[in-house]
Amino acid sequence: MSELAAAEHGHDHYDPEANKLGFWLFLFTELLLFGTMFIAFAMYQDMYKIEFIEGTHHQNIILGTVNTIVLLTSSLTMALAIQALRRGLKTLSIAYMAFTIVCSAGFCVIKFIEWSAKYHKGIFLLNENMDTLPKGEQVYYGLYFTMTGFHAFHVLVGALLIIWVMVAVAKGKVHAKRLSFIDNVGLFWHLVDLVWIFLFPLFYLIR
Amino acid sequence: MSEDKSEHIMPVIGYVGIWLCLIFLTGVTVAVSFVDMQNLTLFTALFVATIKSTLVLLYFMHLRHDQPIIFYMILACLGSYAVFVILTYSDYLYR
Amino acid sequence: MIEAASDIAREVDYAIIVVGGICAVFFLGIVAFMLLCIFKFHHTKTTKTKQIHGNLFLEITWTVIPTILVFYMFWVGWQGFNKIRTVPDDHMVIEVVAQQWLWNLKYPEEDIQVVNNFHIPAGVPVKFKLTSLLDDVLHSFYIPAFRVKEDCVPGMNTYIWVNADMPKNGESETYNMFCAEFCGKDHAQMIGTVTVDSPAAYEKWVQSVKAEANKPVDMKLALDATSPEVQGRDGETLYKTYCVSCHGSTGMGQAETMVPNARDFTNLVGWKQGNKINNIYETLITGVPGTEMRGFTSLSPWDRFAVAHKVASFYKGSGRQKVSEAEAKALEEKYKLSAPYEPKKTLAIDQAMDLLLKEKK
Amino acid sequence: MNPDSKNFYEVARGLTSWLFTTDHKRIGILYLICVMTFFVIAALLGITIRLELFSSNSEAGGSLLGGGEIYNRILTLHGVIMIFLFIIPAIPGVFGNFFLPIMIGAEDVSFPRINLLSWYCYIIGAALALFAILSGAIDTGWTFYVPYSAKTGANLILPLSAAYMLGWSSILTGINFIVTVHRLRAKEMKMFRMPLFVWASYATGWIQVIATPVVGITLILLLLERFLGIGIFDPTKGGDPILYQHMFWIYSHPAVYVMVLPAMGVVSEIIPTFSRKTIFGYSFIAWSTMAIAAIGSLVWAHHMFTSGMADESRILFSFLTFFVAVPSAVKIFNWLATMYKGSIHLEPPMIFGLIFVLLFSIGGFTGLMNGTLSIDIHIHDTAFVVGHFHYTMFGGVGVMFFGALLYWFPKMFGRNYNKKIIYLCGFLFFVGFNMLYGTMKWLGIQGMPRRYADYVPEYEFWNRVATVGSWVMVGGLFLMIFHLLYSVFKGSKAEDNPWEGTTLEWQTTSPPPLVNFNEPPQIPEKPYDYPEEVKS
Repeated sequence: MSELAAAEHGHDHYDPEANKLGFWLFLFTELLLFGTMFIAFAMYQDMYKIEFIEGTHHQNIILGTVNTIVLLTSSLTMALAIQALRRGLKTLSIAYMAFTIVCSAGFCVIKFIEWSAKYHKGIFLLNENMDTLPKGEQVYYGLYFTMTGFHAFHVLVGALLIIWVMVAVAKGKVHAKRLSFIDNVGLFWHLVDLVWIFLFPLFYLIR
Repeated sequence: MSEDKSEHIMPVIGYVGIWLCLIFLTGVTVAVSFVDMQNLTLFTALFVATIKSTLVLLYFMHLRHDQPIIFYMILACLGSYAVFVILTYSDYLYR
Repeated sequence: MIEAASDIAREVDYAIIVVGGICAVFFLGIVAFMLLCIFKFHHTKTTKTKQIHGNLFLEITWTVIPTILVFYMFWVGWQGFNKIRTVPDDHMVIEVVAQQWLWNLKYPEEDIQVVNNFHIPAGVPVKFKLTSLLDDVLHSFYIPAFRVKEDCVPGMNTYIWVNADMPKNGESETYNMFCAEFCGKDHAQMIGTVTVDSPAAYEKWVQSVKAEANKPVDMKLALDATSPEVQGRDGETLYKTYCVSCHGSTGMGQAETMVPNARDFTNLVGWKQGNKINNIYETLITGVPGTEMRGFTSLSPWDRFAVAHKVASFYKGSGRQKVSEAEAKALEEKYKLSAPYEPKKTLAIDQAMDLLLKEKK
Repeated sequence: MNPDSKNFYEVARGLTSWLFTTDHKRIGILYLICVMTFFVIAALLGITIRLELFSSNSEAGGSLLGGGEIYNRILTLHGVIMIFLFIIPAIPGVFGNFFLPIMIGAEDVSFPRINLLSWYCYIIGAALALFAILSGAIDTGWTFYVPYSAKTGANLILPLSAAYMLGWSSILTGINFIVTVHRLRAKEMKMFRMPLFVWASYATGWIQVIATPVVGITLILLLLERFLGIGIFDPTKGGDPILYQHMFWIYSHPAVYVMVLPAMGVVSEIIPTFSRKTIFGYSFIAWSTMAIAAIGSLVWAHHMFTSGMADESRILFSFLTFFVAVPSAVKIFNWLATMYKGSIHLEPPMIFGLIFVLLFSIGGFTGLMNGTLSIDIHIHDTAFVVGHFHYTMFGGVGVMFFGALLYWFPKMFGRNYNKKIIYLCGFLFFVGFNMLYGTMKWLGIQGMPRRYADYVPEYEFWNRVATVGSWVMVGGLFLMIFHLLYSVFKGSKAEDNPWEGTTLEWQTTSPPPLVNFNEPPQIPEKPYDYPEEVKS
């Protein structure tokens, strides 16, 4: 303890449990961030039941379902990537992660298709056509674009993080004995999945 | 400080099984949404979503094999969130 | 304590005394005990200490006693609150629509509208239905003498009620009324007065407001700024109530008041809806769509002309065109200005709000 | 003491050694410099508000600032800076960072680099806030209520992003504290042997993590509302302004416990130390800390009793609100009982601790009046609430921030200050404080609304008293700040344990070495262990 020569980075030791705990606490903030928007959704759903159902009828349920499956699959491959690395299978792990990124790209593309379809129908933020809709529907679309937008943003950030981890694994900085980074990115990715599990039925299925 | 416990490694088949469950539940919830059930629609949709998220939490996010403290922390977090929802709703219910 | 002018006000004062009294007793106890410790156990007096780690009995006692007391306080507050929120059946209604920064008060039963300063009869429960203009901001209707307050929320209806005491002089008594929810620049000027009248005085007041508001308009006199009818209306004061917060006391608008896009009355260029007296008159009803300018529907026609002339007076040149015969006629017909008074059906408050908004659009 | 061991100031010098430090003590000092600066700025703004209110505008020359426009901006800045840049980060940022690891016998927090990041978030937030001041400031009040905040012409993006960044700073600090307490306690340091300040910081950490994101997203939604018109808070599109208030207060009410819990933690350190007596009811205080954190999250809508919320909901929230009073009362009784049969030393930190107990009790008691439904309908949104808020936040947290600074000053800087000057400052502060905020409560009962740039002439006399009080109070405070600043450089050298404290920070040198302890500290069985016969 009294070794002063060890400069300040000397404090920095690897503690996977602390890392996990800290990252979970961070995930709580993400949960509550989305949770707050869900509160807004729930209250307005209660106030404008009919308008919200009307809004749901304009959603493309097939694209929504496909997107759900894509995201669930990416979650699986991410979990498998971590499991592979834990067993020391570096190449397999990288391959799984590459597949995860492909899935996330697919998710974003489908999302883009959905949004642009709405855009062409004149349903978009700042579009004058929106003012002609009934009050509750305007709120529905406001929430739809905000919440799915936030979620898509998280997908993008998650994909970038996975790319980062891939590089770290390839360079050997993250390996079977030092898993915190990939573990935590995995947790983040599953959280993104978790949020979608609730977004999907609320925006597409309550008919 | 870094007591790296030999952690439980779930086999690949286990993960795939969970994934199949999730896909199946997605199918169920989509199918059910075409049935007109009035007030139950919201409830079933949320119920299925809760099961799905529990699966993700327990297996993909390893909660089942982690230290219990994380589990309790999540309970605390979700508990406070539930309270936020209920108390906010108390306003909208009576307004 | 300020004057309490209703039963509810006295009820609230009673609660303040009860809760405040309990708190004061506890606070004095805390101070006394603290002083006792400081003097008795000061280190110059004693170096012997007794290391007490706790005492379950004491802990439970001083958990349970405050719990019981706060329950009691809650109960006191709840009882008072129930009285504040339960309106007796035989009440009269006043509809309040707040906007930045004045109060429109509408008496549907009497069919009159006033701004900021209003009267209520003593001994009659009065329910105030509160809201703000749909595209306005939050305000809060607060009369300290009655100890009541409630926010005016755009798109929502809230209420309070009062049952005022008979004025001490048997005639009328005036109290302050404030906006208590922060609403912007002139929040502190959004104040008015409520005058509690004896029934006779109240009836007299209603009649005088009615007579004012429904005086038929002679277009010729109305369009002449120097006519005694226009001069007799205090255009200066009306301007201060309705216009000064955005357009300023010299009429310079944006240049003077920091309100973006507020019209400068001292030049004639760029008036969106025309700058003749009849145009100004109409703008005072409809507002200017897409801007902060609102219609002021509670102005009486004569007062509206007085305001229009006041606004016009800021331009000192001679470039303003006269209103033609035809235009005067059109205005007269559109708003039935010369028709004698007929009691009209009143609108429900939310309809009125929607109308106001539609007019703006 | 190891003679050749350097303290943490001496191991490295130069600006970069501070800006890129990961040492929790240095980060604490960085926070101290920042929060002090902003405290002075915001206090000056507060003085300006009081000057404007010195006389009613109906008199000639009555308006100093020329009306509501500028007044509202100054009022908002005073609130935003005091809340987001001073009170919230003050005690956790400075003393939590500096002493939490030392008190549990750790070398540092769990994530030193994230700790530094949290300071940078704070600095970015502060820079945005300063930039907002220069670009004209906003006039919405620190609560940013919609629809006004969605409509006002002022530039909202800067202050809102400032608040957002400061939220992140707060979250990161909270995460660090929780993980540090769970992972880095010294071996014998059981949870129920931790000093109460650590308990308070731990509970605070939880509120920061759970509640702060709520306001973060609320502010983002408000920005989206302004720039993209999403309609969530816009009544013309079907939005509900009251939902904003719910979302805002879900965070901002627990935030007052983020502020006040650490202050209570500091009092729980100071009172046993200066009574030379173990704390009375350790576990009750620890549990009441957690109870306040938990119950405090359930009571937010008592800020909305006149907002147009459902009546049933108001009753429910009033009921819940009263429960927060109980653990707070338990704490106060325990502190008083701790003084009983001790050997009391009225050193400056103890004086501030007692001022805290007095002012915070008044704040708490008037809080009960606010919580009582019928009374609140009358005094809501009046000067009474402003007075109440300042009694708890300033008389409570602000006082204890200075109390903590006086208590740990010798440890942090290795210097002493002149006690006589501090006694004088404490006296001026106490008198001025009550003149200022006590008067405000009286004005509120008389019905003077808050956030008024002007008032009807009836209220003039008491407003003048309040303004004079503000001069006395700020005079005392500024004198203290300048004296402490002077003492940092010129004070006499301090001992390692000037107050005969028993917690771990007093076992190390003043100031501590980089790794906090030169020899492994002795972990006591009980955190405040005093003998029955103490030195005079």
